[in-house]
Amino acid sequence: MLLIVTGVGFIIHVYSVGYMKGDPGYNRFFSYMNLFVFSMLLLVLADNYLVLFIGWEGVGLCSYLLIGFWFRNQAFNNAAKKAFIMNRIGDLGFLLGIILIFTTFGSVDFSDVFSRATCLSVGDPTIVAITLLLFVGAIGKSAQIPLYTWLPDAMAGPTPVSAMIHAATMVTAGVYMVARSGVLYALAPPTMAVVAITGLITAVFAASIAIYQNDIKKILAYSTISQLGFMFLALGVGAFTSAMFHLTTHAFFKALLFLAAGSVIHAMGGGQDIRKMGGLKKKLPWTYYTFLIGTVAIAGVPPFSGFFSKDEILLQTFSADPVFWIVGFTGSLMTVLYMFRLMNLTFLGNFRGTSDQQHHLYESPREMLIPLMILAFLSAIGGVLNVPAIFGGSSFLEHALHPVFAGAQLLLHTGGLTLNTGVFLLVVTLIGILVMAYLAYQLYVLDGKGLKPDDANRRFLPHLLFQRYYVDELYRKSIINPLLALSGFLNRVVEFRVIDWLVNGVGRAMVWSGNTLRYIQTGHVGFYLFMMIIGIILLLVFNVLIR
Amino acid sequence: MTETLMVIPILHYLTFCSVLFGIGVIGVLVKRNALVILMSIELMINSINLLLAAFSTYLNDPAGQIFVFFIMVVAAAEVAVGLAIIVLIFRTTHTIDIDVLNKLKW
Amino acid sequence: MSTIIALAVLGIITLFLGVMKKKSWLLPGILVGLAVALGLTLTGWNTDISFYHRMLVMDNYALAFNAVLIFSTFLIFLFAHHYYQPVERPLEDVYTVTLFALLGAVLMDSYGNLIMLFLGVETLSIALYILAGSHREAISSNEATLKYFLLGSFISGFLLFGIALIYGAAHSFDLQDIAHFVSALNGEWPPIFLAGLFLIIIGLAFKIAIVPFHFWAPDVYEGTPTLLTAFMASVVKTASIAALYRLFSTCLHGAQGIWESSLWILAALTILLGNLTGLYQPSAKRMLAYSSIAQSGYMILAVLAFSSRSANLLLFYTLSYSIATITAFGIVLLVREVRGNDLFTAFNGLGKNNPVEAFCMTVAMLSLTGIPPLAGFVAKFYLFSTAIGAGYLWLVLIAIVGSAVSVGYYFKPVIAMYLREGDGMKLKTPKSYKAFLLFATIVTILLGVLPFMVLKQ
Amino acid sequence: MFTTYLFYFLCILAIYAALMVLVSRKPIHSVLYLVLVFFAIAGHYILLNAQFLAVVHIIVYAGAIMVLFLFTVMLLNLNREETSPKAGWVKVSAIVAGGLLMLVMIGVFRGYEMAVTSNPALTQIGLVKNLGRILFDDYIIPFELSSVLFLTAMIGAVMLGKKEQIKKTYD
Repeated sequence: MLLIVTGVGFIIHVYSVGYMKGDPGYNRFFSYMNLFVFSMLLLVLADNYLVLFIGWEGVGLCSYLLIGFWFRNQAFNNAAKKAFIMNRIGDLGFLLGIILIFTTFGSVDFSDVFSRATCLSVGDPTIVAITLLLFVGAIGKSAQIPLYTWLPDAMAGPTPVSAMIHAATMVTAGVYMVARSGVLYALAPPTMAVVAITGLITAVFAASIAIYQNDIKKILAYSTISQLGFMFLALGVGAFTSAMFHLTTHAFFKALLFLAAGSVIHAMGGGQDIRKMGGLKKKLPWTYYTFLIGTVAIAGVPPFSGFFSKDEILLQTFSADPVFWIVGFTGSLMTVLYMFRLMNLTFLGNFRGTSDQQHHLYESPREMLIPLMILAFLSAIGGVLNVPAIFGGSSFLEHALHPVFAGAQLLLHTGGLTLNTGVFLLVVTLIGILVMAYLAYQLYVLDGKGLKPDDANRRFLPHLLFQRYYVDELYRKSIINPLLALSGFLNRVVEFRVIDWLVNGVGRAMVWSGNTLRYIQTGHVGFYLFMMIIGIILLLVFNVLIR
Repeated sequence: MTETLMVIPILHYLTFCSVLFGIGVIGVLVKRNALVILMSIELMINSINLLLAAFSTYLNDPAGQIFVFFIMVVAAAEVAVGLAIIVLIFRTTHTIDIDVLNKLKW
Repeated sequence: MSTIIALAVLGIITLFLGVMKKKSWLLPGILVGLAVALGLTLTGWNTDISFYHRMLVMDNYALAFNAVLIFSTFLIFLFAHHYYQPVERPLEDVYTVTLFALLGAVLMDSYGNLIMLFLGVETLSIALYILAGSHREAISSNEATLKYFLLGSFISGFLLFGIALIYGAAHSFDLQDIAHFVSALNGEWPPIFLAGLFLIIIGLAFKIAIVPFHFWAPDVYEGTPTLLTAFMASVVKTASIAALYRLFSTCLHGAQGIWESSLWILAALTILLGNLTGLYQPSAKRMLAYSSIAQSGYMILAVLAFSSRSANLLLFYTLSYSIATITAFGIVLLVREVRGNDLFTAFNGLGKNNPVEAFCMTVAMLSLTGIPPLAGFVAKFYLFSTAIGAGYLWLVLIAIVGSAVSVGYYFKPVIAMYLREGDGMKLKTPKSYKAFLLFATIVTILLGVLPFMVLKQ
Repeated sequence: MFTTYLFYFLCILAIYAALMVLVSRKPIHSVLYLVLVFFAIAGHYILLNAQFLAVVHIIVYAGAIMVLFLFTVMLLNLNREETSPKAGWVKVSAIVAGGLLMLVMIGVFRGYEMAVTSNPALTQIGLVKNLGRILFDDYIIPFELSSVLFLTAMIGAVMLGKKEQIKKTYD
């Protein structure tokens, strides 16, 4: 995890040197970025929940600062606020969880907590409560249902930030934390189920939304949510190593995709709508090839990294519950679909933008391309880290992480899959991938059917998907609007009449009492002596005589 | 003289010392002259000395009397410093009335 | 033991250096000597020796607190050079008395016998009476020393009475003997013992500045020369609370019911009164005095939440509190030097003109308030959660309310420094002084980020 | 019987003198009454078989401390009557508070009994030889450290008492 943060962080920094060149907030940007990396390292290196929490908060703060980096744009500020508030909701749960841990185990140190936790019985209500609270924190930070909507909006920040937040670091903090507390989760099967289902729903849900999005970064954002969903699915079925593995590979290819997208946006002069792109392959060859590698990696085409990690999750899921597998498989197929749609629309076919943009199309500078290539390389071979035994691999990562998860694995007894089942599932997956990839090509390049200039006459489902299931609207209608109405009411009646009076009253009472109490300090020694004697007499009477 | 302890119960010493201590406390509270307040504090300390000596004798344990020596040491030091402070105050304000010194307050 | 010898010898050497008019050797000598004393203290770790019939017990508890005391004094002496710049005299007397006060504080942490406690308290107090009046020309200093002296010697009469009564009940001054006596009681507390115990608590509560024995604190803090106020607020408080805790932890196992309710009320009163009264203070020095009163209320929480962890918590709390307080006083004295007063208006515009000092002050204030990731936050967090674990939910709620109120005055200098326009006057801070301030600030931050250097898990 | 009468006589004398310390208007009278209290207490020490303590008490208190007091009174010419004694209600409340404290203390002691370990009449602990041995054996550390206390007080008294003026000030 440390390597991911520093490694990917470094690459993104190099990239940002090119991307942010000429921005007035150049220095500010890098100080925020480094603060972010610092907090993230604090989070990762913590050996107790408290330090973890400090890092956690620091990350949240930096993400707020970075999303709202271009603070002159009100929409960006709103996005930043949204991210911060959603994170805070999660953090509240997390903090409650930590306090509960402390009161239950008398310590917040990982080793103490885990060793003491194993004394409790499986499914102990306290453990379930703790894990659920921690999971609430993870939901907020890792953008799972229902606290995910901040992430697509968070695309307002500079692209390196998106890469930083979505790929390497912040969003994976939740996954990391849950995996780190694996022992606790292993003791709480109900929470595990909640985690798995949340992850699964998020994975499919976000993937389906991604299919109909048009903003290049939003697609990637939803894809991230979906991939995080897969990770939680893995955590939920007890495959902690797989989750961490997917986290690693995801860090590689998602950082790659974001940075490549950044390169595209850079070339388009800020345009992010993929309907306006197309045929960029010729103009941006390096970007195209690296993006292609990222796409196939995320889609899970062997032998790229995503194949190993995602399939491992799916295999583990199958062994836990085939129904989960089917849903998860659907999600993974959608992944293929939207990724190829994105790539096809962007790079293949003909250019659909303005001619003005066409003239300005040129490849990005070297400091942007080299990070891309490094990441592409890593995305391509990242799978080697943990090639499962089925393919004759060494499962390096599994051994490396074994000490951390040993406690949890002992408690879980994950059943193994037979070789045949495994191979069967693999074949099914591969076929699915190929079909979907072809479908995407057919739809978006050859036919151009998927490309409708306006959003008017869509059928129900695509429309729903395009509008992201109206979740934002749902939140607006169901939570924000009533809240606004309520707050309007409160503002008019309660605020001015009651709260204002109360708050001011409390404040005034404080100041008044402070002002009054201060006159006790008369400056006369005689008075002080007198008060002390009274204190002494009272203490003696109440403690000695009346007992 | 040796039969003292046979006749007088320790309670009498305790009562006597409490009374003396109380008089000292009243003196501290009532007086405005810093010098007399210091004397009243000496009264308090003396009553404690007597109490300790009485305990020590009745218990046949020398520790109490040893402690009295230390208290005397401390009392002497305290008086030396206290009188120096009073002299200092007198030089700057020409009074040793404690109620006059109340610039520092609130 | 070696610590005590080293400090005594250091005091005498200082005196002689002063007599020989070696002004330039004084402070370096003292700093080296304190560093040596600190080293000697730490070499005794885990040896757990008691000296001469348990007069002094150098267990790890004592050593840890002694190290904190010596470190705080070291920090204060770092600031002494600049502070006493205008005085031509070598000032060896002030330094020696400060060192002897430290010696008294060390005795208070490591006593194994009530006689030693008394001697320690008196050495500390007498030295402090002198220090409070050490600025003889200022009438405020005179007033401070008289007030402190009268109130202090009055209360030490009660402390003595308490010790005498304990002796009468337990027939010994030795803490172990008293502990045996207590364990043989089976809950039948003789009133004379209880009275003695409470009088001792009162004697120490006066030194810690707990309501209603706090009255001396604001006035004396204000009148005392600022550098020595820092000494009072940090070293004296640490030593006294450590002495109180040692008394409880050694002698009164399982006797929590005795003092619990009273200390509960005293802590609540202290927190409320300290914080509320602090709100209305116009000057930084007096505000810090009330802050120190409020903080002693929180420290009582650690004594109340009596568990295997609380000694360690208390250590961490006093350390973080001491460093932040010393830093704050270090800046207050700079402001006083230039502006002649320490009203909050004197801090206006400091953030622009003196960014380093403003930063250090801000960190100190935030740490005292308890904002992450500074030392004060970690200290408060563990303190409060331990106290909740020990069943003091309501007291912790009061403490949290108190902390919330304390924001009102801790942020006053911060707001003045950054949001108010100043007249552009700069502080006369030498480079070395800045380095010392930054050093203390970094310690505060480090303790917040890596609390487990000091705090045991 | 004689000792009993002596005890009560000394008690009454001490209390009377102590009250007179407070009642006297002139500080010098207070000082002299205080000396009387000290002598009465010295008598108590002798009654308690603590002869050495009695001697030391006379030397230290009556000899040294009281002389210091007298010296200060004369040096500063302080022997004036209190110009404005405290208001009546302050006095009354102070006496009530002190009296309450006294009552509380007596209440605390009620029923207190001490198990006398050996025949106290024959106790030898108050002798110089005995005390000296214990002081320099068991209590050597406090004995040594009290020298630090003295040194502190000495430095302090000199520092606060000397007349040298310093022009420049600091705060």
